[in-house]
Amino acid sequence: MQVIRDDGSLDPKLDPGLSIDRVVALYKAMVRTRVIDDRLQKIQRQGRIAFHVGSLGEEAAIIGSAAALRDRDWVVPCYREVGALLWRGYPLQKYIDHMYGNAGDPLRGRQMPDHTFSKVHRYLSVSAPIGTQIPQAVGLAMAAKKRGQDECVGVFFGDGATSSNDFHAAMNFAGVYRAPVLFLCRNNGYAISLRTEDQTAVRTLAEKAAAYRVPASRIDGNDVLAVWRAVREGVQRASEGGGPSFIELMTYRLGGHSTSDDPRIYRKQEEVDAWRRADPLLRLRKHIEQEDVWTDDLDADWLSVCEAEVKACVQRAEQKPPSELRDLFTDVYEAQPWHLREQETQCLEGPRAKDEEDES
Amino acid sequence: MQVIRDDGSLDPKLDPGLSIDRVVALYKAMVRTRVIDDRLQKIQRQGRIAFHVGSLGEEAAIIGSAAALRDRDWVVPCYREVGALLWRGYPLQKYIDHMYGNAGDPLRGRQMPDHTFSKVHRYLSVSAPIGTQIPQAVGLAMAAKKRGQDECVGVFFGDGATSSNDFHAAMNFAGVYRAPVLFLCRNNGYAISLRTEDQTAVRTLAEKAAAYRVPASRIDGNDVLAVWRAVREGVQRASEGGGPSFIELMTYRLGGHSTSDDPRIYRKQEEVDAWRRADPLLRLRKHIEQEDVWTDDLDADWLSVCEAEVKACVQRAEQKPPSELRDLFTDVYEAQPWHLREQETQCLEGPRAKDEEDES
Amino acid sequence: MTQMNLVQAINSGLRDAMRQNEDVLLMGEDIGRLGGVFRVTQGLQEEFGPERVLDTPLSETGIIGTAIGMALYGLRPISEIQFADFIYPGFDQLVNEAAKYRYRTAGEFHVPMVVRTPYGGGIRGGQYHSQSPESLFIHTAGLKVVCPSNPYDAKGLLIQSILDEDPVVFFEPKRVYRAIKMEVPDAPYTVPLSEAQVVRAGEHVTCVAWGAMLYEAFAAAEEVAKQGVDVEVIDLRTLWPLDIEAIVSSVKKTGRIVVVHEAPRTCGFGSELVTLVTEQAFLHLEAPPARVTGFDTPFPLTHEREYLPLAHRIAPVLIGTARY
Amino acid sequence: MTQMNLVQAINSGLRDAMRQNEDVLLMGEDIGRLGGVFRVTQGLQEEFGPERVLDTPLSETGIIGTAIGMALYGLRPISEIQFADFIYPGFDQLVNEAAKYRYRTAGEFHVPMVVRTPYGGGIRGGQYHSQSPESLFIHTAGLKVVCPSNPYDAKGLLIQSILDEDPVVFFEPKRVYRAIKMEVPDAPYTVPLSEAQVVRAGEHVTCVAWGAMLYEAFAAAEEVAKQGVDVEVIDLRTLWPLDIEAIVSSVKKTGRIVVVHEAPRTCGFGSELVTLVTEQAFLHLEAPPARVTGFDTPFPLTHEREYLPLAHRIAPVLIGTARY
Ligand SMILES: Cc1ncc(C[n+]2csc(CCOP(=O)(O)OP(=O)(O)O)c2C)c(N)n1
Ligand SMILES: Cc1ncc(C[n+]2csc(CCOP(=O)(O)OP(=O)(O)O)c2C)c(N)n1
Ligand SMILES: [Mg+2]
Ligand SMILES: [Mg+2]
Repeated sequence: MQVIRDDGSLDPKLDPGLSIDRVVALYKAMVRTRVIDDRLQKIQRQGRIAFHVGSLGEEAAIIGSAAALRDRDWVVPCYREVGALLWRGYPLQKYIDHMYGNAGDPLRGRQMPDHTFSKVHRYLSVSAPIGTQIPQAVGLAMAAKKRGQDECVGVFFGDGATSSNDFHAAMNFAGVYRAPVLFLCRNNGYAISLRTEDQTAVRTLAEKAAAYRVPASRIDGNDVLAVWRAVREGVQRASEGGGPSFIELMTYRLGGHSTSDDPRIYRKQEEVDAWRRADPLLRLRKHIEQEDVWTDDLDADWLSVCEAEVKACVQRAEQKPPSELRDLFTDVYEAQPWHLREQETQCLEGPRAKDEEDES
Repeated sequence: MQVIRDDGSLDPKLDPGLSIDRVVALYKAMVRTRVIDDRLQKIQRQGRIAFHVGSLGEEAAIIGSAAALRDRDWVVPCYREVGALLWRGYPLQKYIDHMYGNAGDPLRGRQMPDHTFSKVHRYLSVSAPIGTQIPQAVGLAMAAKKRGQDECVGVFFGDGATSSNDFHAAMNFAGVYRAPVLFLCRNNGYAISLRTEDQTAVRTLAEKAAAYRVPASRIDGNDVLAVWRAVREGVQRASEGGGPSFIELMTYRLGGHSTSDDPRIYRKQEEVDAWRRADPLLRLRKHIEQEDVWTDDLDADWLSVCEAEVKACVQRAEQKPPSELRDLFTDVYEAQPWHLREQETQCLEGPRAKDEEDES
Repeated sequence: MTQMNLVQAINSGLRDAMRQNEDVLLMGEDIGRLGGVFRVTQGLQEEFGPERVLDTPLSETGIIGTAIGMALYGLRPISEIQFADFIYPGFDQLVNEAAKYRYRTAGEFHVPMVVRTPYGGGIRGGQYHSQSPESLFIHTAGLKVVCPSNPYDAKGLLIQSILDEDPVVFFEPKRVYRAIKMEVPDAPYTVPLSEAQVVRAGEHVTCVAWGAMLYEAFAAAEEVAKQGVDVEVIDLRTLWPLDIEAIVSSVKKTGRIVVVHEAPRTCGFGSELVTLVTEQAFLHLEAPPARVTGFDTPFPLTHEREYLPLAHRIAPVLIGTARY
Repeated sequence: MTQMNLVQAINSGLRDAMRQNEDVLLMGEDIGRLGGVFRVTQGLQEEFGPERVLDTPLSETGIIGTAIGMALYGLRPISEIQFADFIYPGFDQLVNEAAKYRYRTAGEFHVPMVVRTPYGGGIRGGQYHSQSPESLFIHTAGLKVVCPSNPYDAKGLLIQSILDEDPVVFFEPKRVYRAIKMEVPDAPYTVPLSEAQVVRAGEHVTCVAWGAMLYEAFAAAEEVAKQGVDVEVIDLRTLWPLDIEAIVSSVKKTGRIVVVHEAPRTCGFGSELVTLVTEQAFLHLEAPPARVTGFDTPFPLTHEREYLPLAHRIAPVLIGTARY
């Protein structure tokens, strides 16, 4: 399914009818996500943060989905979806503080960068083990249904995650209990180095949904309006009691798997170049330019607004002290038991480690 | 798919062309399995063995599959398939000794009854955790393929097992590596108390195979010739390099899940009665009677042969001493490490437990 | 008050919790129409309907994974794993997710759920219907581990576990399910977590046990009393976080400790208990701390009564430790 | 002989084993075209082809479950789990199946396989790229658990593990992967399992460690030597089955023991080691055995160098134990 045609016009039969302001807002969010990504990648290269996992090339799949979900719906992320969280209004400073694990980090330096969450934004926690969020999302949806709330859950995961235990359990439970959940499968062509065609013998991931009687669609994930339309349809179905939907968002990971990865080892530059031409930002920009609501000047302005914003956040983040040492010992349980109290005292009153440079 | 028609004749278009001797041999094996089952159930009720899990009503699915596999093919059982092992010539005495956990038990009293295996019969070990045998079977098939052997693997599991992690992993690996494996899914309507229609939202389990690009068929599992035909087709496909097949064998568990179960709690007698009329033994008997190779007298004779055989085995089993205490401490590793040597000595030289009747 | 066995007491605890709080729901294999393979949930689907007593597909990943989602939403799910031996397909969700959710979100989210599961030997269940994997969960920071030995505690600890804001693995000694009866209040009540109970006061040796082995420790204590050895028997009730006070103060009195558990010896909870006592009461120890445990083999069938640390194996160790 | 780091030594061991035996094959995520996320398998798919170096789908259940089938057939599969933190989806296959197959078939079948996995902290990996779950596998009868600390041992232990007829979980200290280099023979050789090594002889305290923490124990020993405390440092190399002799005889000499490990303290392998020593050398103990370990929290990020039992935390405990 494609809504934005190559010439930038919309297919009138498929146009979901978003106001042009809304479409521009989508574009701006996508650009902002990319600017943040670029910046984080750079500061990681400089050794200022430990790690970053980005969404280069997958912005339409992520922002389009986030926009099509309603405020009361839940987002359950994989790890590339910080764009969705920012779309929901999460403060950028908080995210950047988290990337530094500093005193402003809502995780208190307890997880690697890019492991965000926010209860007020109805956005569960990023977790590294692949697939684990998928049954959790189904449980969340079952809970909303039990409480009689008209809320649904959009859960993101990659092509690789379809091989996980959790995917299988989650899809089956969703089918059996008709949970109001949208399975948002970002098929970005790779699970680290493994191509989707080696991940499974089946030709499209959407076919997997039939094994659980979950209705499925497969759409151009670089076409933000196609994404919006498919996700909104899923929301509607769920909201009307029609249960789960599976949406395969065909996209491409333009960058490395993460800052730790070197994709040149396992894929050809030509392949990447071909996908660069299908960049979702270019696609959408063509459309809004054609609609006369966007210009080169506006674009340059917006870029510098975003860049300035990130830069300021980074500056502030770098001035904050690291998260506190005693944060190591809280939140294991609701109340701190004796053994953690003991360990906390030992640690706080004990000597401090030498600096890392003395090492490896 | 049905080969044996209701009137006992064969559908000429589907008749796999087995010699009538072979067909009679199938019937005799099915009867023998049932006689053994009946007997074990009785002696379990009398408290002489701890437990039994039978195949009442599923004999055609099991024996038909076993017969269609070639000698060099492997059988990977779930736990109801001892009929397949006996079909391969496993000594009945050994099986009955195992049921008693006595000194003749090849498992040395280490597992519950009905946990059989036999390397010479190319029959892996029964294991209680549901689904674990399925990826093992795929690995076995991958290994045979790697060695360039024309061997394939038939792996049994139930409808319930299709929800397991292991099923998902196994099907996916089989699809990706085109392993010569046959997934023999005994859909007997229940996973203990859960009906297949509550196990998954999909209408037929065969549909699940498409999610992995594994060719599937769904056949009448109470029609031994239909089973034979489908399984042999799968063997052929695997043997010719065509990879895995999934075969849904539609049958019904006429008895309880095991001797620990009381199925009256969760299903109606009428349902059971209806399936009794579809008993695979009756079906096949009608056919061989019609072919004039079987009579009431022959049937009665065979029954008493089987009964006498089981009875003799049971008698011998009950005379054997229990497995030896020091068997507790061997086979944990190839060689016994110090800590097990120590524990063995402690145990053997220590006091013995009181008899169970002093307890609970 | 009604005479109840362990099954009835747990059933009563579940029923009370479900009556008190709409958010409590049960999920597991065969727990609804069948009422559970041990009948622990009998009658609950009739009373609360299939929306609150879910007969799930055969997937421990699903049973635990979806329960986490429900708990995150604000419900109070109770998952049943049919046998502790079958908890491993759900292990990742339990140890990597439920256990760590509060920590990794700095308390913004948490997972108030209970995973109930029958554990242990003594019912002729062999390798896969007898395991006692408690130490795996005790090793996992973020989980609480509870194991009642009697009907009264079972109901009270269960209700308290359901009220608790952290994930609790609740081990039920299946060997005790129908073995003993006692007076249990019909109304809801709680027994606090992390409080051990001295079930027999004694001067010479401290013997720590839980679940089904409590009875064996007790029987052994009575037996060796005839020989003049006076054993203090402690029922842990909650395994983790531990009531360290109860143990250390007892050992300071007796100078000796014997720990009993069904799980294999190596890296079982016994080793932690021995180590804690050694660390915290070293100068009080008058004999080496001892363990009476399952052997380091898979759980057997025929000889399970020799494998288990029953009274006949405990008694000599109590005497040996007392007379060291 | 070539100067190799740990990654190169393991790579060399895999290569040698594969050259020697057609039946040896590797499977895991990203191990082929990419050569592994740590490059441990670099060049192996080129040399041995995709039939012997399998880039698998993302399923630890599949990676371990199919490997068991291959081992049952007679092959020698080596599974890589990308990080030990991700072993749990394959946990059931490992602890309920691989570990028990020999026992439950009375030796008729067995499972000669190796599961390689990088473990431990120190690379800024946070909760899910830093775990040390060894005690879970030590608790599981039927598994062997190996953990080399240096390139020479790594290659020799790996080749020995591949030759071993039992399932081996082979933990690789990822913090050491590229941190040190040493002379390693290019030709295949073995280092026997279950033999610990005294890496520093000493009279006052025995310090037991393995993997990455060995270096910390050693550094702490050198440090406290300046204060007159003479530490005997033992590198376990194989965690289970344990070289009990080496430890007990050292403790009989020193009368004191300190165990160091990265895993959380409670029910970590340290508690087993302390308990074994207490049981077997009680009368020789002149100080309470001590543990220096990770804390009982999920593995953190920012403060991982305070969480880990690095030299700064070990040294005071060595002194305290020596001067007790
Ligand atoms: C259970 C588990 N196994 C392995 C890993 C290591 N790993 C991290 S990301 C990844 C690939 C995920 O691919 P995909 O699901 O397609 O998501 P993408 O990164 O492409 O968005 C792997 C193997 C993991 N995190 N969890
Ligand atoms: C992992 C796991 N979970 C639960 C069980 C308990 N259990 C034993 S058999 C069974 C039902 C299996 O049903 P199915 O796969 O349909 O096989 P059938 O018994 O009908 O042949 C269950 C839930 C188990 N053995 N393993
Ligand atoms: Mg991907
Ligand atoms: Mg079934």
